[in-house]
Amino acid sequence: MIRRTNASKLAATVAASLVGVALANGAAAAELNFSVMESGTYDKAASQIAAEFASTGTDVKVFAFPWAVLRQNNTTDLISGTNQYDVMSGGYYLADVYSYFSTLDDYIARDNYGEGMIAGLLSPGRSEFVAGKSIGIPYGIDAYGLIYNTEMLEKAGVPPEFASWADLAAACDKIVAANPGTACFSHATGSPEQIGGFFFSGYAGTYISEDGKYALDVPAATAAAEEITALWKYLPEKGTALTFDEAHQLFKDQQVAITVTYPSFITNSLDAEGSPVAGKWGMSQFPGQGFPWLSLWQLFIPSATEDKDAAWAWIKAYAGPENAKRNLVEHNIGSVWAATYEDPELKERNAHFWPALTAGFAAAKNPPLSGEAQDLLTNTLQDIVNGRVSAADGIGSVAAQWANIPVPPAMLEAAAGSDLQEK
Amino acid sequence: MNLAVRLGRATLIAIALVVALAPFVVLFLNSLRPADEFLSAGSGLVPSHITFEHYAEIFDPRGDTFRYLLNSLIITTTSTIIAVLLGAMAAYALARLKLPFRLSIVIGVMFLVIRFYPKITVALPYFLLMRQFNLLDTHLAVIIAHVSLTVPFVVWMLLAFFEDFPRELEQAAIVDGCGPIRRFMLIVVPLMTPALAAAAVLTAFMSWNEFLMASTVAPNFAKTLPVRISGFITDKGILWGSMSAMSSVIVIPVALFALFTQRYLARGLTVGAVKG
Amino acid sequence: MSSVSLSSIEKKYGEVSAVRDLDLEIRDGEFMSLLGPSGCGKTTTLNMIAGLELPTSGTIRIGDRDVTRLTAMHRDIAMVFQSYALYPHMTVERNMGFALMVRGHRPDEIARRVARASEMLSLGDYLGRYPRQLSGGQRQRVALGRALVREPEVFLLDEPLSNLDAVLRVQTRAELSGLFKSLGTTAVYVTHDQAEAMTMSDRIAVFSHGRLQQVGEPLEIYRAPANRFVASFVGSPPMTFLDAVLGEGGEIVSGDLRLSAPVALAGARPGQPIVVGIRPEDVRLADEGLPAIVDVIEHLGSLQVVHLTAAGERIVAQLPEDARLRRGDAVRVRLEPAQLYLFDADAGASIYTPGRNDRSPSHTETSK
Amino acid sequence: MSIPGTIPETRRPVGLVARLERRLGETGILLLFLAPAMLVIAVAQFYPLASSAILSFFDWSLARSPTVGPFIGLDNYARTFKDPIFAGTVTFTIVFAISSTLLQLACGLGIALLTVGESYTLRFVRTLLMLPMVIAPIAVGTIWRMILAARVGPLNQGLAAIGIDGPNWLGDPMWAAFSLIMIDAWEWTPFVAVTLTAALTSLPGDLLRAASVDGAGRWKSFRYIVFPMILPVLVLVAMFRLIEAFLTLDIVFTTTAGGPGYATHTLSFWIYQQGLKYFNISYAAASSWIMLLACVGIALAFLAWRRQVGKWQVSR
Repeated sequence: MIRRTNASKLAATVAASLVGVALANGAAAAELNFSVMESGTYDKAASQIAAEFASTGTDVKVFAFPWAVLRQNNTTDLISGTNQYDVMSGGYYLADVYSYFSTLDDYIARDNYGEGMIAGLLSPGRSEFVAGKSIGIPYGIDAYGLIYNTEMLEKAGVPPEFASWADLAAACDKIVAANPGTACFSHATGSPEQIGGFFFSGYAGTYISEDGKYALDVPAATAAAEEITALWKYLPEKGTALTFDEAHQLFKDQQVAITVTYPSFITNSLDAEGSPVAGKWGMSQFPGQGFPWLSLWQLFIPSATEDKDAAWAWIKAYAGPENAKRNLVEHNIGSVWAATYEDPELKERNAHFWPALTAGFAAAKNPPLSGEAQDLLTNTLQDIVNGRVSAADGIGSVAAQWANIPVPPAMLEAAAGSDLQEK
Repeated sequence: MNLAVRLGRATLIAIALVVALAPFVVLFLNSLRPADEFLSAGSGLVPSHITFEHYAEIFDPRGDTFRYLLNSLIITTTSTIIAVLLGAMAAYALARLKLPFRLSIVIGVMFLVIRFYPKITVALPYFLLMRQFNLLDTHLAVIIAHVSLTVPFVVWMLLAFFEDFPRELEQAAIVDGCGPIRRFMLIVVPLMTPALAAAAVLTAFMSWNEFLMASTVAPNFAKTLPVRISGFITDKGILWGSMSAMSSVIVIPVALFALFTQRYLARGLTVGAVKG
Repeated sequence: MSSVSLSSIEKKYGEVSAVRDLDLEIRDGEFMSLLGPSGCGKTTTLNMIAGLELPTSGTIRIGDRDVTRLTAMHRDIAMVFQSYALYPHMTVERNMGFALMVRGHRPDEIARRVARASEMLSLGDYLGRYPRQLSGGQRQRVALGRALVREPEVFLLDEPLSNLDAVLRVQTRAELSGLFKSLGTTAVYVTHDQAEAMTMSDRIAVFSHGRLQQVGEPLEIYRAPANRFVASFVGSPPMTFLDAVLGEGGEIVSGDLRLSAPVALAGARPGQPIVVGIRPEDVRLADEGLPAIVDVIEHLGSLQVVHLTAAGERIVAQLPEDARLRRGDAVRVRLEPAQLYLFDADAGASIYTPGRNDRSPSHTETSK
Repeated sequence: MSIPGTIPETRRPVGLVARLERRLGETGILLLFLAPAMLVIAVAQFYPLASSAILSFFDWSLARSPTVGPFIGLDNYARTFKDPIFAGTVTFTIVFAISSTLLQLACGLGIALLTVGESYTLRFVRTLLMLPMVIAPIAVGTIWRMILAARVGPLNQGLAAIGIDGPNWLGDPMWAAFSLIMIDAWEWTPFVAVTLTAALTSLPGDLLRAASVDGAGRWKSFRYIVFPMILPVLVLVAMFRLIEAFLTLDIVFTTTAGGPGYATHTLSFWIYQQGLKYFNISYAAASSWIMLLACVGIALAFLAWRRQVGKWQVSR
């Protein structure tokens, strides 16, 4: 399951560790340390490209960690001043530490880098900015999607189009009735933060007040939370603590008609040889008045990185258009380059879900929330759907406590850019 | 005891054994289970067939497990040796020093208090301190933390031991011409071997198993095995197979070690409560 | 070999004085016993000589060196402990040679001295054994041997016989006595057993409550005790004490009992309260004398200890076994005035003792 | 027979060590012995502890600024007490710690009474029963997360085999809390058992024989003789377990991660999140000092109780 990166290359010796890794930076001229998620996709691609990149004279060491650990390590590395990683992978949840990254506007302008990228990706609210300057270079895009089993939906006579979560809940009744012994949908309910995907799409309001504080449109948010609570009834039995893998397995085993997930996590395996649902699935656009949760992996160069030119060169190799198709085909990394989606061969092969997928990319956003603010929201949503607190009380509590959490300046920019600040 | 009582007792013991040991069995069986059997219901307690793929995976020569294993070994051994040595010296000094104002007792209690506060309180400032010393992510940072956590145990245990240490034996050594250093090295330490062994066993377990401090100051290069485990819980799912295999690697040697060092372990654990 | 001299020694633990105002001269080559009940300061005194404890004030000299502030390791003394304090993890040989090793002696020198000492103590067969493989008596000899190999200026012995059984103790007492006589080294011997002190010592220092009561040769201590405490502590069975007053004309009156005073007590005024001490062996049966009733008889084999009531007072007598007595028998006893001990009733200081008044030692015959 | 009176020249201990010992003196050396341990503890425990106390009066989030912010007095503490999540966390922690401790004491005492004895079998059984305690708490969490997986875990499958529909162990807030209590009890009951076994073993055998001669039955001799005599140990064990349960962190990480929602946030876990995830250093410091003082309070209360029930030992 766990695909290790070409980790022998990290062969960080025990001695080096004893001496202190801070020293390692001194030799950065010919060496770059790259932190990336350990997923069997991003990290594998990184190792592959690093091997090719060695010909430029720069040895890229790939450090791969699971998401939570990666986030923690990156943050810790920056604020502790350890400065171990020269290029980091991450997303908007690093907002707390944006100030530790260097701006890349000069490089972007010099190489006219954004040309050919999916429209709007290099703008605030989608990729990361500090004081109007770009700091994050996108390399992998994904947006929450709704993947359905064609047969099971047809049996119930339900068209795969849902305007809202309430809509889906209504459809669920029919789906369950038509497919006895199954449940309506599965989701990674055990990952506490993933419930955010339902909220962000179900809630049409803003997240930051006019005066720059975290704020919610409480009635709208409460309604969204209630919709999610209602929907939770249609999870499989004992299905409130599933991992993505478990949720996907239920879909593949046709125990559920729908799975709510990040498409890149699952689409490859659904069409794989021997898949019981091959040819029997489709993807529909995400319900709700809000936005599908964007997952935009970006590369950052910490200010402390010494050889920024080499780091930029690595970014271009890893995130640039040259390897985009291969990354997509071999590792299912969502390409950020518009051209990839015009590839006739790929377009045809993926006709059953690409339209919904690319539509999702266009609509997807990140919520302008720091980790602390987002955790407060998603944990409370979990409490709401599990009946520990009512939707009104829970949302009220989030709104009250958000007032105490400072908004990182970058989040203000993002919120403005993605139209999520109150005007 | 009549038969009914004996049978009842045996039954209860059997139940206790099952409850205590079943999780180990589950862990070990899961580490041998094919990956595709983790996600579907009805795969049963015993794997359909046994595979070593998870062990092969975590011990992939290109992987880091060997490094983590080595880290754990280095940190545990070094911490244990240092903690036992420093602890024995400190306990000896506390037992023999005639300090004013019952200072010995105050210091002794100070050692004890370390057991009573949340380690999370010190984890963060300690992280900042190590950052200042440029020691983040080094073995040394973890070792210092582990020594500071275990030395109090050692001191406390050995203080109880020194209360029983025959005073005349040391007086004899003084008359024979030994100052404190030689008394300690030539008389006290050799006679304390069982107590030192108990302290060492306990310290080794604590260091090998410790998670919080290790994860705080050594996220990467100096990462230990327990810290690695938490990494198998990924955002996509739990890598059950690898996690079971890795947990087995952490747990099974310790369990075996515990079987052999049971006496010392029990002594080390109980000396505080039963004697104090 | 050296003399040991303690002058104006005071030892306090906090507010409590363990030893007060102690002046004691132990002569070169002398075997000196420190005798007293537990808690009297004798062991503290020994530890101060050893250097295991430092006096609060005063001076200690060994030979011509002032060692008051030296710790034990720098004094040239050897010590035998009550528990023997053998190192359990060392063989007999290493136990005996340890001090020499610490002091940097050459291995052949150590071997030679250990061999000699073990020969003297018949330990040759046990050199390879560990202490726990030895009997109590053997351990005691190893402890002694460990001191002997040191060839120190002074030997210090802290109740070395108290952990032996009764028979072995008497036997070892004699051996030890002989050994130290032949060594001729100064030895200080702490004991609470007056018989050990009496039989082994050149001189005895009697302690009570942290004070030195009397120093003297054994018989001197016995026959001329300096005060009531010494008289009571030395002698077995112990002396009988009667509260009395001096009557008119040199009489001693204790209840109904009237005894004639041994001599005209100069300066004594009639009516002065005193304490009369009677050694059990000084009480004899006689045809004439004080009428008494036998209360309890303890047979010791060759002797019997008889508890009598005479004129309302209880008196203990030590008599030969040939006096056939039974409980309740009426007898008559005689108390020689010259053998009485008289003490000041308040301070307990001796007013009269048979020994000090230069009586012939024939009185002690009955004590065998 | 006599040893010749040749006095060797060297009457003093020799060598480097001896010189050092003479130079520094007894007290000097002993202080030197004490110093390294004190130093390590001062650096790695007391300094961080003190600096945490100081930081708790400042406003500092490391995420926002690499340097300490302004002095804000007791604001962090005030904020803690107003924080509804903190309050919920405290409630859960108390319920968790007390339930888990009581469960451990009951099971541990039972096991100690069942397995006390010197036979080879009983000793081996005791060793086996000790195992849950010696393994890494973080691994305890992973093992139980596997066992408790609601849909595919062996426990629910086993229950299904005997016709019981097992609960949603980690997915339901109540069951998740119960699961954590159970896991903690599984892990630490051996500690209680080991300690109480030692206490039982150290009871004078004469006493129990005397009790049985006096005609006390099994229950009575336990109730009136054994229990009062092991009570002082039991109290100490309860204190250790209660405080350590209060500090539980590792198993939360790998089983519930505090969830679902905030259902199983222990205090330590919450402080960990505040401090090491959000880097709200000063806020986390204030919370952890509140927790520390609570622990000291618990310890003092237990020690006072221990003195009460241990009075018979004083006059021993």
